[in-house]
Amino acid sequence: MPEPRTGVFICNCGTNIAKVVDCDAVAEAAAGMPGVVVARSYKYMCSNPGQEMIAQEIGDHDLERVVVAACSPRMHEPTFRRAVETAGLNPYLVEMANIREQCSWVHDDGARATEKAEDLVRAAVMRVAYHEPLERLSVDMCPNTLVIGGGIAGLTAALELAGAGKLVYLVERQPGLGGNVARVDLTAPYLDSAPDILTDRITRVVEHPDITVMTNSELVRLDGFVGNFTATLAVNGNDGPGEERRVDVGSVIVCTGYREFDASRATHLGYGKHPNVITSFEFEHMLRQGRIETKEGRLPQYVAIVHCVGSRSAEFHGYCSRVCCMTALKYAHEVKSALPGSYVSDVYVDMHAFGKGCEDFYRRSAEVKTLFLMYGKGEHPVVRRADPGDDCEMLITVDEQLSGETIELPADLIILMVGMEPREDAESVTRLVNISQDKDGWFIESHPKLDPVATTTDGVYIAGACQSPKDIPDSVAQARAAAARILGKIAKGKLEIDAMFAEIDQDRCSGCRVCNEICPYSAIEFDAAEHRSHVISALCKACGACVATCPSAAIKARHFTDEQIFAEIAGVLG
Amino acid sequence: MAIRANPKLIEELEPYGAEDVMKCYHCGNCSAVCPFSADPYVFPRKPMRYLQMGLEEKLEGQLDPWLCYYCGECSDQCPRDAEPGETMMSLRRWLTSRYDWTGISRLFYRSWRWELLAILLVAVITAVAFTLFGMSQGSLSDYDGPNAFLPSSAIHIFDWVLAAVLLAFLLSNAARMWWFTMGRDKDLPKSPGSYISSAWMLPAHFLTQMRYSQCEHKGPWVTHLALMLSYCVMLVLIMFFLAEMASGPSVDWRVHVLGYLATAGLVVSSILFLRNRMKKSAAQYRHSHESDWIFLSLILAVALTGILQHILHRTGLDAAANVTYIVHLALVVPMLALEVPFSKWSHLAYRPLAIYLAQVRATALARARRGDGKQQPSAEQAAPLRTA
Amino acid sequence: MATDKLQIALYWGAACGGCDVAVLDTDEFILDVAAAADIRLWPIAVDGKYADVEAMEDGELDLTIYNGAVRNSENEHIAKLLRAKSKLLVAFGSCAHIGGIPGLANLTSRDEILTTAYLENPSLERGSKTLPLPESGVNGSTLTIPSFYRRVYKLDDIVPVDYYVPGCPPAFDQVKAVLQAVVAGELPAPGSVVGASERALCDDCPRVKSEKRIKHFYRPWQIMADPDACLLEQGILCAGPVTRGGCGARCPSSSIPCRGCYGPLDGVVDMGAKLLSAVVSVIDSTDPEEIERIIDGLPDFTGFAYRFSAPSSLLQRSVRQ
Amino acid sequence: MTFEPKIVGFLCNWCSYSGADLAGTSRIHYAPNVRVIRVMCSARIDPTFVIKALADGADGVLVCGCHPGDCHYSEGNYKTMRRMPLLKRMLADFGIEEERVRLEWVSASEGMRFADIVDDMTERLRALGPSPVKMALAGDAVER
Repeated sequence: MPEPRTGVFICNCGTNIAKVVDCDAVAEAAAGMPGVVVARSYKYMCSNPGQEMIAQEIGDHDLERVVVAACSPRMHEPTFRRAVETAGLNPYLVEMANIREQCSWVHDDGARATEKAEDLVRAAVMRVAYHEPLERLSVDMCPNTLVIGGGIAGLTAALELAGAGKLVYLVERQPGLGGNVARVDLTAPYLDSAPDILTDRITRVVEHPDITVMTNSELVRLDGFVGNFTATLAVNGNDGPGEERRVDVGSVIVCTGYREFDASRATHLGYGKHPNVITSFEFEHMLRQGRIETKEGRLPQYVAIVHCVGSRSAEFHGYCSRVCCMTALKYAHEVKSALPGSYVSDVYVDMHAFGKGCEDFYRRSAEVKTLFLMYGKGEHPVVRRADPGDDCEMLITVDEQLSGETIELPADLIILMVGMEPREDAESVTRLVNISQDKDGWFIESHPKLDPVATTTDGVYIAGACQSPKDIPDSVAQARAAAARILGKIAKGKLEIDAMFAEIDQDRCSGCRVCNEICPYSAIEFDAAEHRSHVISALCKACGACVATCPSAAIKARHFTDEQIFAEIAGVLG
Repeated sequence: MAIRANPKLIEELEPYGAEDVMKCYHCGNCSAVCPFSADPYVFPRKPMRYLQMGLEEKLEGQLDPWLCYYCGECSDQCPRDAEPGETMMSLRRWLTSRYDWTGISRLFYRSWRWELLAILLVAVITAVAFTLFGMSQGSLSDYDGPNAFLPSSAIHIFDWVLAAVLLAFLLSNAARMWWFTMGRDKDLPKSPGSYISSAWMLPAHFLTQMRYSQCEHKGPWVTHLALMLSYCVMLVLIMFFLAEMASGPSVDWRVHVLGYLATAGLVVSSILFLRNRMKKSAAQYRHSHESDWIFLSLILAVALTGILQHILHRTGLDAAANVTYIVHLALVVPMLALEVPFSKWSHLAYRPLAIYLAQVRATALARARRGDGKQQPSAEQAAPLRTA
Repeated sequence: MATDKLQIALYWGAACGGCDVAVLDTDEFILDVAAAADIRLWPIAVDGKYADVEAMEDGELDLTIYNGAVRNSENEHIAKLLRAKSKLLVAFGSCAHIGGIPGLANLTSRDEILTTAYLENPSLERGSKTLPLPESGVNGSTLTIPSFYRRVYKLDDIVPVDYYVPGCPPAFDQVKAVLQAVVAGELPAPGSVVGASERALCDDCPRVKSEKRIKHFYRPWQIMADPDACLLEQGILCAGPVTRGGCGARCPSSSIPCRGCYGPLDGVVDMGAKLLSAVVSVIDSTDPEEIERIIDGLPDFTGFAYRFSAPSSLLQRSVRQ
Repeated sequence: MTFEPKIVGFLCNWCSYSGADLAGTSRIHYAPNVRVIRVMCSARIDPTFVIKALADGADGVLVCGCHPGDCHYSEGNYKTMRRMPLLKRMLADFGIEEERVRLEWVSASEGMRFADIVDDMTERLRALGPSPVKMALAGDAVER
């Protein structure tokens, strides 16, 4: 076993660690571990003096490896990597032992916590002995971008990128641009006209010299990796045979949007059975035609709006579709202003009015005397035809939560606020661009809070409702965020690729191809002539699945090698 | 069994003052802040919900509005300005019109013009009738004595007749109230015993308004009690000691000391209420229905004409006193004949009655729950009318 | 016995004799060996007694080719003896290298083996309760036989080994190569595996490999395998990917899946675990119940995965003793 | 003194390790018997690691990954899902009790779940006693 000169630094984290773990005892134990030449305990290792101490000790003791026993590496690993780097050590020659989140904060028995901390430090000491200095890779960044989807998010992203002078290819499956926003009349909560918002953008996109718009077209293949993708597009594929076109792009923004829930699945609501039960999009169409009427051409006296159709239910989708509440309130306003004598009721599970201006809008909707009825999450309103003597056409039975009564609500026109769901082709898109879907089918972002538009595939971004139900402002914000991320990378010109990736020892690969199917990112390429597999490092995400699978131990996970982990196992077990 | 919602009902309630109820989004702050809201009478939220949805029969059966004294805390706390206190007030107005089988109450509450017209009409008829009566048997210059223009013996008889008529109206309306809130509900057996054992509440709450005193601000209770007691004292004086009251010009201190106090109470409290309503000094005074103004103005006018008449008589200006008496009667009669059975004054009867019935009902409910074996009733349920 | 001829010994421990046959299978090459070397001990072919070996000086032998595992006290004694007398000790064949087929005994226990062999074997004389004992009294004297160990050891568990020649048995070319290297004095790095590839068997296997997705496992006799495609892809369990090449891929070329006799590659610490990982990672299912059903198609996977390597695995043996 | 089992935990960086960190930030206390080794994905957990831990003296091995369908690397945890059942069968053939190796899905938000799992496993291993593996291997060196 190699025994490089190692320094161990034990952080007290104020008293966060020291009040449970005897840090001095851990330092003492560490001093006796293989290769350790210095072991120190200090109040705050992440502080400037703490980091300087590490740098100082590296110089004083010619340290080749550093172990920091402190918080979770998910917290401060970058900090300590920078710290050792300033002292001239390769940043990958540091290893952390998590003695705070996974020791002092979760145990109260000081002796046993100290014993555990020693084990964790020993594991780190033994592991770091096998660390290798790693260098990050650098590749060129192609400044062109492929935008998939011509809805509000795609249009916005394209304009943003083209506005910075970059080439954009915009592909849209439909014959026209605009997406779902093109089907909407006014927008909530400020009642701006959706066509006004959209028309201007479409015109600018179509006329922009740096944007190539391809409608009736779709992506059929994406090869390469961040900064260096080749996209194969089927252009005008819907009209006849179509032609195949290849474009080089550095980044891809997926803005494929959503589709509305199929209301006929919620059978109790009678969509498709009662002609005057319509979906929100059908009502939008009615609004755009300028006349609210029943199928028989009469003006409705009672208009009922049923929220959460397909959303927030155990039966269909558990999530909230986010835009329907405000859209429903918008309908209340529009109905009340078009038909002042009418009665509007909103049947909802919960009123979600979280956006800017939305709570005011909700209040105003109550002020125009909209009747709000609440039903339970596990329940559903039932629509039936009214009896001959009734002054309405239909009746909705609701177990009303705020009164505890079962209510029959009269209705002449029922609008179903159909929720959003992932498009039927979402899964094929994920395969094409190598991103993932969550359990509901929405595309998964890199980090839900800190990296909301990137994905786990470098260079592929998501914006708009394909990521989760979203309103126009959020979609636009995401589109612009994705564009900004890309412009930042283009501005740098070169891309750094993390030093952590898998590599296949060509002298040991037998070409058995067991690993080929394992890689979720298709980062493993098989060279048929040489009968060898190799990893495209820019595509590799360093999950290590192939490493654990390779029967020849020919694949090495940089920074997570077998030797390193074996040493760690031996270390924790004393 | 599903109940049919009636989105139109709210339109019927609006003239009664329920203009803001649709703003309510049922946070429940109102019920939380109310010192009286407790199971099984959770208000104002629950009656507001019934009203929003237009559950007419449920609303008719509600005693809850009468358990509210409109201290205004709920309206102050409401985040939506849905005016729960005023909604309860409007429900009381609406319920009054529902209890009243003649439809007059509904007419008055929905149109102040009708109410005013009716008052004027009754006032004119009263004035004309009493003038003709006076001229037919007495002298305008005699206030009392054998030649009195309006002899107290005759007026006394008139008072008792009027009282009987009013009582008939009131009792029949109260019976309807009982039917809506108690009798109609066959599912809940009410024991005759609890009707008897709770009967003390009727006079007690009528005379002391002890629940009102448990509201956070005591001022309104004092003023209200003063007005009510003054009215009652004056009623007793007039019904039983009219002769002593009318005789003069000397002052009969045995009765007049009470008369002065009552008059002062009436004047001061009605002025205070009027001032508060004009200044909109608190939540409960922010929204004044026309019936409120009419009622308070009538009280004040009655008191003032009474005082004037009294002074004129004592100063020997009998003719002027008699004219004032006619005016006084022209105000008193509509006040009693119209306000007591058909408008605001009726709450004098309905509120204590509601408190009493609520107690009976709650006892029955507690017994029913106990009988179900589902849960042991808490002390609160056993005596569910919450006192703060 | 001063001579410039190579002094060599061949010995079998717990072995089937196949390795000795493999040496003999070198045909007339064995005559060249005989010409170039004095075979001092080779129980299967040449006369020679343990006492002769015990009489040798340490290091007198140039080379010992030891095949078979270490199963009993005799194996251990001779292994130690030959180690002392020999300059080079070669672990020859799977058994000496990694434990071999006898090593499969490590998945069971000594008691179970003795019970099966001496008490429950249907071919035993009815009522026989005879168990072999290290010492037994016969007619007043004491008869000793080697004691049967609790488990099987590979050779280097007992003595340091200089070279390993894998295979069950090693292929002819390997045998020849080893002997020639010794004769020529061209020795590889100590401790290395001689006469085998640095890559897995798949490198030699002529079958065409493509991406693997397995929905069902088959025993070789259950399907007509495509003669040109990778057996594993067809659901036939094959140890090829995890096994060192060098044998010429004789089994898969004959439509027999590799059984792993050449042992693991450098860097593989546990052959069975690696085979497991490789084989099930490519199962085409994400449903736990379906996965269980699919692996039900791998009866005695442990026996297959450690067919030759149980004593050299991380766990070495079953703990049921 | 009661026997305190030593558990080696292999946790994926994105879900389970974050979940264990969350148990820390939420100050959820659990048994100090687990020693966590971080890997980027549960798919990196070579069955060899589990066996190695047992051979090196662990009384139990806990393998945690993202819930099925939630893998940071799309489908890494499915590999783990496939490996563990056969590994368990294999360990059973070596006479190792089933409870010594456990596979659990722990998301980044399930700090409480992680703590519960560790406590439960510690409890079960305490009842089961020390792992026979290390003893067996040490015994072989002394007595053949």
